Amino acid sequence: MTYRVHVRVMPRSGLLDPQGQAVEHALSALGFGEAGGVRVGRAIQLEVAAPTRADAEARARQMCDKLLANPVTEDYLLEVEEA
Amino acid sequence: MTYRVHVRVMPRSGLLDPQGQAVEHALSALGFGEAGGVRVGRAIQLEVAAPTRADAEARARQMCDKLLANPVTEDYLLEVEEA
Amino acid sequence: MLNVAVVRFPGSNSDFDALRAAAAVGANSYFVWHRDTDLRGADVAILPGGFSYGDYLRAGAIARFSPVMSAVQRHAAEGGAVLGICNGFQILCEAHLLPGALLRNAALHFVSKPVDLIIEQNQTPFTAAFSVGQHVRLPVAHGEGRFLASADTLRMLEAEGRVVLRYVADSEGSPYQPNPNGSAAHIAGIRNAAGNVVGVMPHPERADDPILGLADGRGFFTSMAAWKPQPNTAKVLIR
Amino acid sequence: MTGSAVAGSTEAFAFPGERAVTEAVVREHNLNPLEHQRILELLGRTPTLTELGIFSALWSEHCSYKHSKPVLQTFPTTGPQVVQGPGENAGVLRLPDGWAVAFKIESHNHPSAVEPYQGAATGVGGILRDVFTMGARPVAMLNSLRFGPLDLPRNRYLFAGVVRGVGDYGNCVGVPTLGGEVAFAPGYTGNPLVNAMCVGLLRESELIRAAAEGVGNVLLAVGARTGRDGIHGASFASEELSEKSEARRPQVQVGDPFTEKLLLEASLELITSDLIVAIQDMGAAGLTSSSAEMAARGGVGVEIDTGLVPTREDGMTPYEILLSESQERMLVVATPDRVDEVQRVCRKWELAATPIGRVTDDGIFRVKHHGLTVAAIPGQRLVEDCPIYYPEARESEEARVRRSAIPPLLPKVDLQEALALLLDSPNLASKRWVYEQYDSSVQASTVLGPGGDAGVLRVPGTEFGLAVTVDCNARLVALDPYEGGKAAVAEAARNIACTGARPLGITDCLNFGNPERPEVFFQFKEACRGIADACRAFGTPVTGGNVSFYNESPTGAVDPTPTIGMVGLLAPVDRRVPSQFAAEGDDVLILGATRGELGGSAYWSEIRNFVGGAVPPVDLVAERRLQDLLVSAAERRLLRSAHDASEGGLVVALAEAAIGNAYAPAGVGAQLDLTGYAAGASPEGLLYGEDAGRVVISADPGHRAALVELARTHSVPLFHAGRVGGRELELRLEAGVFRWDVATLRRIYFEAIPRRMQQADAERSIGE
Ligand SMILES: Nc1ncnc2c1ncn2[C@@H]1O[C@H](COP(=O)(O)OP(=O)(O)O)[C@@H](O)[C@H]1O
Ligand SMILES: [Mg+2]
Repeated sequence: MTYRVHVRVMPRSGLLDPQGQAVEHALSALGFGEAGGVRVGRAIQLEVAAPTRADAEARARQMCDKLLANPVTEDYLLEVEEA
Repeated sequence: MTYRVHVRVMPRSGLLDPQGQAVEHALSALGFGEAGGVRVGRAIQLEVAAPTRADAEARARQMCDKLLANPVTEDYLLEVEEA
Repeated sequence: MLNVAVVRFPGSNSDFDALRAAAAVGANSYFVWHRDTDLRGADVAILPGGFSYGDYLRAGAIARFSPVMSAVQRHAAEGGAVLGICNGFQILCEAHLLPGALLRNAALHFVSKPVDLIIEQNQTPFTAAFSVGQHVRLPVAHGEGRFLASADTLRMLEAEGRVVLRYVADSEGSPYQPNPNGSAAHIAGIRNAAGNVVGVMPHPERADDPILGLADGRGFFTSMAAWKPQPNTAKVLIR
Repeated sequence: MTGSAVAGSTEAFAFPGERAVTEAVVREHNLNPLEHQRILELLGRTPTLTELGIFSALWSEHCSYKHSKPVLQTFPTTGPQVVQGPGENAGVLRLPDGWAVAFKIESHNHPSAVEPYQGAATGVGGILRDVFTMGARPVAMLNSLRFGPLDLPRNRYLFAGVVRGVGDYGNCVGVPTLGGEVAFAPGYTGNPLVNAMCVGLLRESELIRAAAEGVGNVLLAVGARTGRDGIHGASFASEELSEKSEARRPQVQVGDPFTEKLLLEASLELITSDLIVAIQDMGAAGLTSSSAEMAARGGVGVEIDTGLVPTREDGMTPYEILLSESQERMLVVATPDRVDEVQRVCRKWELAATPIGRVTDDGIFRVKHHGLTVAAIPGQRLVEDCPIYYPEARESEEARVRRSAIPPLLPKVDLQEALALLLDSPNLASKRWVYEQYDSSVQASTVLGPGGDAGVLRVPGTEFGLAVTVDCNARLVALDPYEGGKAAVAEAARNIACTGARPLGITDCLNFGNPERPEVFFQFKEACRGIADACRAFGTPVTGGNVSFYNESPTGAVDPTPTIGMVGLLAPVDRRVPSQFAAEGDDVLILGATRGELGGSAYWSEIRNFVGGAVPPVDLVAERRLQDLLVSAAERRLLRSAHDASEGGLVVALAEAAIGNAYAPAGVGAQLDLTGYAAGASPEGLLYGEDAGRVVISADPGHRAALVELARTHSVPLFHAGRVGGRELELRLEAGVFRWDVATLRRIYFEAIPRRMQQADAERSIGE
């Protein structure tokens, strides 16, 4: 069974996010004053072959802890769906 | 009413994704051979003040078309939730 | 004669520069490949600048897992000297041989120019030839050089004198070329607790000859050439 | 490989499911009736769709030079220093001690108009490959850029994206950018120009040429897999940007500088260890042009099986595989007994090397797909028989009128304020915002980085160095293509000589509009005549280059922009002369004659909103003397600084010398007396005129006598204007005394572009 995993790796809240700030600034310059709290991170999409959804998620977590996210500065979020 | 919008901006399928390739190689080298089809994009998170969820989504789309995504090389996906 | 291993990752691009700069102070410098598993009796290991594995995902994130890195870990644990320059510094952080992380420059531009720095710590294999407080000018060339660590880690680094190199602060009308990337506490280089592992963002190997307009970098290599491996460092570390 | 067709046979079959070749399909492929007719004769039958694709690529302007060949043949291409002239991936010139320099410039205009970041990045990738496939290690990059005015957001977006793309690619591969130019004019809106130049070093003995040889030798595809990117890129580059081309815009090519770096190291290892016969980049028109051109150069045939080419996507047709412009791919020819070795070296660099065909003796360019022959074309004729056109060349009335006109409007500001306005114009202001995004110190050989007249690098292990520059003042070319062409070469040579280096040779990137329009072809022909005359006068042969036509968009044609890339030899390298004032008390001297001609000047366009007038003629003999003087003065170490007066004239040159290096704590002023200089020139013309052939130098007063004598023997006019010192640039004229605070000028000069780009920084934050 293969599952599609969507990972969102975001700068840890509280940490300065210059890219988010720049985007927010640009948005309001473009007339989107209603947008705020912009954060920019990484979106990673992958397929994982695993017997169960739970296994797929567990493995994906290991991938994040080991490689996909930097524990010092980033938090990550997982979504698993059937591919 | 403010809504939290999650945007996922991904390289358009068919286009080379060198970063996705590199990550996929690294994962299998780390023993995650079950991972495949890796694509790496940007995750953008923002709050949008709008009367209704539909308005929030509509505005967010405009933001993507104007600034957040590159129409030539990227596709985007929106999720809107109440903040 | 001092043996200096320059570690080549796919995507390293300052490997030849580091090799040359080490040889220029009389060291026996040679390349070690990312797939190698030992450093061939190196006294010093240099992780050069570049874009290892394209710097995809995060600078240094993938290189950190190269086979050669366990040899570097061992070398460091045994008290051998390690210098990470730019991408090498990023790799050392990703490998947790040094604390903190190097993030995208605050201005979001790649930045290539000479900057002015202050030597904060000369108790390292690579800065002994300088005096503390001395100003030096070195080139930087990076897109992800903004040093960041938790408040505790920053406090610890300062308290233990582990900040090796600091950019001069950006102050109106100052004649200096200031912090180019928004690093916390203007940190440009740090060392580990034992002092044998050093990471710096600027490029001393590109500034070791007057013909290049900058020569302050040479001190890093003359320091290295004069450095004697301390046999007791290993114990210190193990304790 | 499956059993090959009968030698010499040109029988070919339609690939299952491919469209029939109708008139409409032929037109779609940008082939006109004459060319179609030529194809039918050449084959003796109707082409298969695959063959039609092959012809449309190789007979596109980009690959065939069908409108430019006869003109290009008028360039001087020989000289004692020439090792390799035009026709190879890059030109090669001889250096001391068995060294040689390979260099080339390429345009990537249309891809950059569509996708600035990837367009620029892949442009850099392509020119790098052109150089290292000669066996040269790239040691310097330059880039020449043109955009519409920065007050339009789209132009800011293109500018920011292109600069980021150029930087990210070159920075990652690890080649320092030592120079370039950027200019902004309305004509480039919608059709920016992105020209990238690469300079590489090799041992002359290790030069390798891209000629397939040896019947039975194996063709290998090395590097990235083949995807559907950029199909028809070559023909796309050969038409005007329009709604129509928007629609058939090829899939964007994405660059991977990491793979490029591996390709670079692998290629150099293959070449220096003598493992291969030939190597070529799969650039424009990808596998098709690389294989067909290599075969034609070697006078042999080739047989490829596209079924063997590693692809990124399933179900790619031979048509797609042949025309894909996926990046970071090479075609390598090796003897059968070396194939394993080649693959081992490539594996070491984590690259695939896949046999896809072989060299044949029947001269046929034959393509199979899993054995089925889908194309069989006489190879030589495929490459050489494209019709050549001799379009009509006629200068437009409008251009003639503009040249004899004078400014209708009064100056916006007085002569004093004009300098500040000029230094604030993005065309004249410091390009620091650009070149600080490019690694200029990697390889630890940069002697003079961006910010001066030319970049200078040392050749490690030797005493000598190279000076490199790219130049073109398109405003002059637009007004007077012949003088403008001369001026571009003259400025490049002056920039090289200012550093103390001797000009060696050029590469050119000829960016023009639609050659089928008589006024455009006139510009092209005349500009090339000017370039050829200047190169002859300077002894700097043309070693290669690139023609980019059809630089037009719905908003109009670009200014004709023949960018000149030049290299010079500086021996020994420690003679290098910077372009900024260095020491208080030094003499300030002006070399060359000032008549005060304002035609085509930045002053007229910026201060009087007028682009026109007669372009100051370039006296090639005087220019050559000036170059010789600068070189021998540097040889004898008489100079502290030298800076050429180009855009903005004498005062801007003086101001730039005073403003100083971007990283110096401050600039330094000068007290100058120009009363009695250039009698007959108006104050306007004296200050801001753009007469060619002038250089501002500074020197230790102790050397004045020697310099005066040297100028006399070279019969170059020399005027002692005053001294370096103080905080002000002070200029005494009969018309009165002008004073500018250097610190203020410095701020204006360095802030002009960053100020305008602040908004764009957010746009730039998008994308890795
Ligand atoms: N696109 C660019 N890339 C790198 N350097 C550049 C670029 N544009 C301008 N420069 C540098 O800025 C300086 C000024 O450029 P330019 O005004 O063209 O000088 P000049 O008029 O003497 O040719 C030169 O050193 C040039 O190399
Ligand atoms: Mg120039």
